[in-house]
Amino acid sequence: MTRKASNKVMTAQEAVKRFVHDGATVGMGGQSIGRCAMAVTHEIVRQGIKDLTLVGCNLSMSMDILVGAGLAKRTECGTGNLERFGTTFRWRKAIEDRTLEVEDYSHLAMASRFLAGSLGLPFMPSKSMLGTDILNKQIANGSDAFRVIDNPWDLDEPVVLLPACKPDVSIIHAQKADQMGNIIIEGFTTQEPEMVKASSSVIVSCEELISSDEVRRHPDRTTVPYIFVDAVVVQPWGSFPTSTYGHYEHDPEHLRRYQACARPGGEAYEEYLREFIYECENFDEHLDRAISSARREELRASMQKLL
Amino acid sequence: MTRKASNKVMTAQEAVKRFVHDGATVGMGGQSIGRCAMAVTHEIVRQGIKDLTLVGCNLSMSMDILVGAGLAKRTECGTGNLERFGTTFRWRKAIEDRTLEVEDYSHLAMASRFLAGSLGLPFMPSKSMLGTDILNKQIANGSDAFRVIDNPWDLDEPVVLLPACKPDVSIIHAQKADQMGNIIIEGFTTQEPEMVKASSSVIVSCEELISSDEVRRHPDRTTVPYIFVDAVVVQPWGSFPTSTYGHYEHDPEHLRRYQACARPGGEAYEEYLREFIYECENFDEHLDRAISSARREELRASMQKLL
Amino acid sequence: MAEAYSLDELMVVEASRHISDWDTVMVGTGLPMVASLFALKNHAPNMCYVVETGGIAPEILGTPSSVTDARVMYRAVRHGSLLDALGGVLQRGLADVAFLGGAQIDQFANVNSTVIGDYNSPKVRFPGSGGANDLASHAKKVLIITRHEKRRFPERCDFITSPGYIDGPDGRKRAGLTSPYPDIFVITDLAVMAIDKSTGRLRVEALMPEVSLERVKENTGFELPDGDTEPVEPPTEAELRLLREEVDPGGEYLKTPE
Amino acid sequence: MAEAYSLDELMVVEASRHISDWDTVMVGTGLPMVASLFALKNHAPNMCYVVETGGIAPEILGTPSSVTDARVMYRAVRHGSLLDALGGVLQRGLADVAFLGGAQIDQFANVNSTVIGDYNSPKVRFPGSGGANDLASHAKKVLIITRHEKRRFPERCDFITSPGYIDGPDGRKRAGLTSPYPDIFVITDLAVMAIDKSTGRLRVEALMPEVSLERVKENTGFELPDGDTEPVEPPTEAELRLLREEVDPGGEYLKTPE
Repeated sequence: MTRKASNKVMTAQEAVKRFVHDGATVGMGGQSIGRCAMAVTHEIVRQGIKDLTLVGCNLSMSMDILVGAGLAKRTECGTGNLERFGTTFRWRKAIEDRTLEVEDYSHLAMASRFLAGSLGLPFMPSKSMLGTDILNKQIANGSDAFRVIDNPWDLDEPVVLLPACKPDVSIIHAQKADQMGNIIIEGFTTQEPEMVKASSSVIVSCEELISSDEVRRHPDRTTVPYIFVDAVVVQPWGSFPTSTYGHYEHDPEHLRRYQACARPGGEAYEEYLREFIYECENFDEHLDRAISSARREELRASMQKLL
Repeated sequence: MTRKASNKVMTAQEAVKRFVHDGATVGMGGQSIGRCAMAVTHEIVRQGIKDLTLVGCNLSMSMDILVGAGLAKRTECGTGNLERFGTTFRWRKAIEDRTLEVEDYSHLAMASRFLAGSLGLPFMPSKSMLGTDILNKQIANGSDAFRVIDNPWDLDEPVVLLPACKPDVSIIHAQKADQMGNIIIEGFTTQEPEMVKASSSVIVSCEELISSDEVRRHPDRTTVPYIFVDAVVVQPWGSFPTSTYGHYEHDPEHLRRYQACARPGGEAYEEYLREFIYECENFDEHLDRAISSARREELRASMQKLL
Repeated sequence: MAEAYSLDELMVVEASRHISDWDTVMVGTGLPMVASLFALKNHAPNMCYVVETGGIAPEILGTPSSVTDARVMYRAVRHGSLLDALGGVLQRGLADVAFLGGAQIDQFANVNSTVIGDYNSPKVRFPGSGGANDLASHAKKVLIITRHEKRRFPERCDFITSPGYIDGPDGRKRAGLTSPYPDIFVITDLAVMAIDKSTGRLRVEALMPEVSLERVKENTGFELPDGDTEPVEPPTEAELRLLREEVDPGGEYLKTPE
Repeated sequence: MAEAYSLDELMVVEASRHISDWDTVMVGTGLPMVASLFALKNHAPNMCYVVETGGIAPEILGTPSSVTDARVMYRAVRHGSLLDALGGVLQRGLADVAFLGGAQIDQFANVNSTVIGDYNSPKVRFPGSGGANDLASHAKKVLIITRHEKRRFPERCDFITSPGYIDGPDGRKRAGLTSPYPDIFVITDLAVMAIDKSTGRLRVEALMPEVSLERVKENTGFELPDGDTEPVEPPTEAELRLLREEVDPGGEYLKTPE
């Protein structure tokens, strides 16, 4: 489907209702403690959209929440963790309990799968994962996702083929977008350029809505043009408690608070979901509960010092 | 080989002497009447470096000169022409006379081959060229460059595999570079980002040398970082008579003058090479012969109106 | 009384009518550039014009002479690379329309832009595919614009550079093309031809004013079936003014009537 | 008299010594980030630090807590994507050194960061490869940094996430890896181990001050051959000051001695 130059600004509620469906494969933006699409994730949780397959390179807090809320049936990714803030505990528990299907890749392998999808190709070659159990044990398990062929130009050289990954919908948080859906990501871009272009639908939340005139004045700075984008959600602090480069740092306090609930799970975790997601009408209400304006100023000031 | 953060500024003469050798596969920057690496091309002609294989998507005036000067043995590309200014006549003649080997591709196919090279992959899949003589006649000719396999995930779907293209050296002209070799290309980028990254050596000429400090202030704007670049040649008007976006328009007068000599070939063409290349010590001398300062101002002003 | 116009002018106007507002259109160089620019300025202000050099949705200034011309990059929402445009938009399946030219077009709408004569000992060598093969391979609808001369319409192309229906109704499907049954229109200064999907062959759909089917047949090297045809609407005065004053003001591409 | 230092601190300093000035180094998260930052500030000012998130040659500010931290992007010459860094630099063959951590490391220097127990019914699930598999697969030299505990050094990893020499001297070559015979060093708080290319197995090359080969063997789950070892140079006062004041001023990664 071709996406048009129409006005795509809408609420997270409307965007999720229109573009995220039960059973969808969801491309997850951000990485670790940076630029995760938290606002859109919360809305998926509130709407209880289920049986999701979550895909990405490093899946982090947004993935852990969807798993913890019981909405994910499968992940395909390179890692689940928050680096210094620990692993993704609900994900780990679900794998150990065997209630979640997983397919493991290296980060480059997942990025390569998105690249194939973004170019309309059925698969992408890779030289990663050779000789390892990522390849061998998953093939032995009957996974259909890995083929090893001989390089036709050098029959002594094995090459891995990986099937394209084409999410039904991707959710990402960016610094800037215009109402048509042109996206500007600043700083690191993770796998998002390829993942977004490989997706059937794309929801972008942004810190700042800019004019299309401004986009057209600097076409070299557009990360993804509007023809790949379906919904623009204007949501400052939309990646909180993870950072948005140029805007605010990650919030160690809230990250630790989440981890303190996610690690034990059970009641503590239910309480977190209730207080910070289910009882909030929208993400602004979450922010009001989760972070004071003084603290917001600190995180903004702290980021400014790093630029 | 890994390229370092050393000072890489040198003359075209030195750059060509160090990085372009007889028999080399040369990646050609620019397209049609835009941003061809004319200064470096002239230097290759002056140094008489021969038996070159010229590769790119659209090969244009710079390729035609190397063919016309008898320095090319082969081209691998998608097109040879200057659009409204006609075809590449020396190239056409050499093919008709069967004095030049050619391998034909679509533009996407060549870009895909460079992509493979830039990612360290032995080949890249493609869905172009299926059912056509680009594929069938070249396979029938015994070309080793095309394989058609079944998509392992859908045995009814043929997929073309194309071998990586990894030039020995690429020559491109950019708007900006710093002395380390960080490159900023503005406007269209052709196949250059992938081609440059796939190359063993890279010579970039630029309109403007900027400070590395300026590069580090806007890391989102760098097209290719220094680890892919070997030589930086500071040469304003280095793509003349083709355009450099943001700086000057193409010069129809000189393009027509070249074409008027290239079309008949013979003495007229030899005279062009003598007057505009062999007798010039460097590209500045060529510019002095080929374009007045008044005319330069016009082409600059004309570009400014289009921004 | 309508102003006089040339068939070249009407060819461009008629070709532009095959572009709808909001279409994403991948545009080749030459006349396709002119006709697409006309569509953008005339009836398709929301079309997404995509240039193979990577520009997405530029607003375009009059008479670009190349796909690298700053005029086709004017106020784009993104500048990019060949790979972005031909891979990331076109091969990715996002082009509603692709618009190209060609030296030879055969009965299956295959296009030759490579060679006249044998590939291995050419009589005349042409520039080659460029992006044309990619455009014809991947778009949902393909427009081809060319002047109507018998030598341009042989039964079989000397060399198939860009696929039409290859050799029959399922030719593309068999070859493995991702877009197996696209609409294909060939717009000339005499007629509009379209692929009949039941045969995979071109037939005449519409005729330029005062042009007969007989005349089209005489100027075509392959057989054209009889059948109903429609007349092509002449251009309006406003269309002619737009074409002459904004799209090709220097007459670089199109001659006006003498 | 040199200042007191912890073996953790020396481990990081020693690891950094395996990075030379002008090296292009692909750096994972955690201790590799700290040791590479130390190298950059201490003896390798011209190294090209590459982060998997795409930053090329950043100048780096003290104690980043993640590869997405703005501190690892500070004054980079380019920001980019995972594909740029892991595909365009690493798989492309441009990384002189790759620097990673790991939960289990076996005698062939294979690394497990996926699972303890059976893959299909895990005892403990770890985060998974991330970029580690890519780093270990493609670099010319691989550095692994980890604390020396017996459970971290089993004979065979429960799961090979990132390839060392796999199962012997030609294991990587047989598997088809592009970098078939890299140097691999494992730097711990007790010793420096390196791959013996004739066996494809780790052996002890150097010992931390006051650590005996016996003690290393006791803390290693696989057999280590006897042989000559060198002592690891203690850190200088200037090195310790740099480490404590600029690289990890908050002591987020490293404990100083009590």
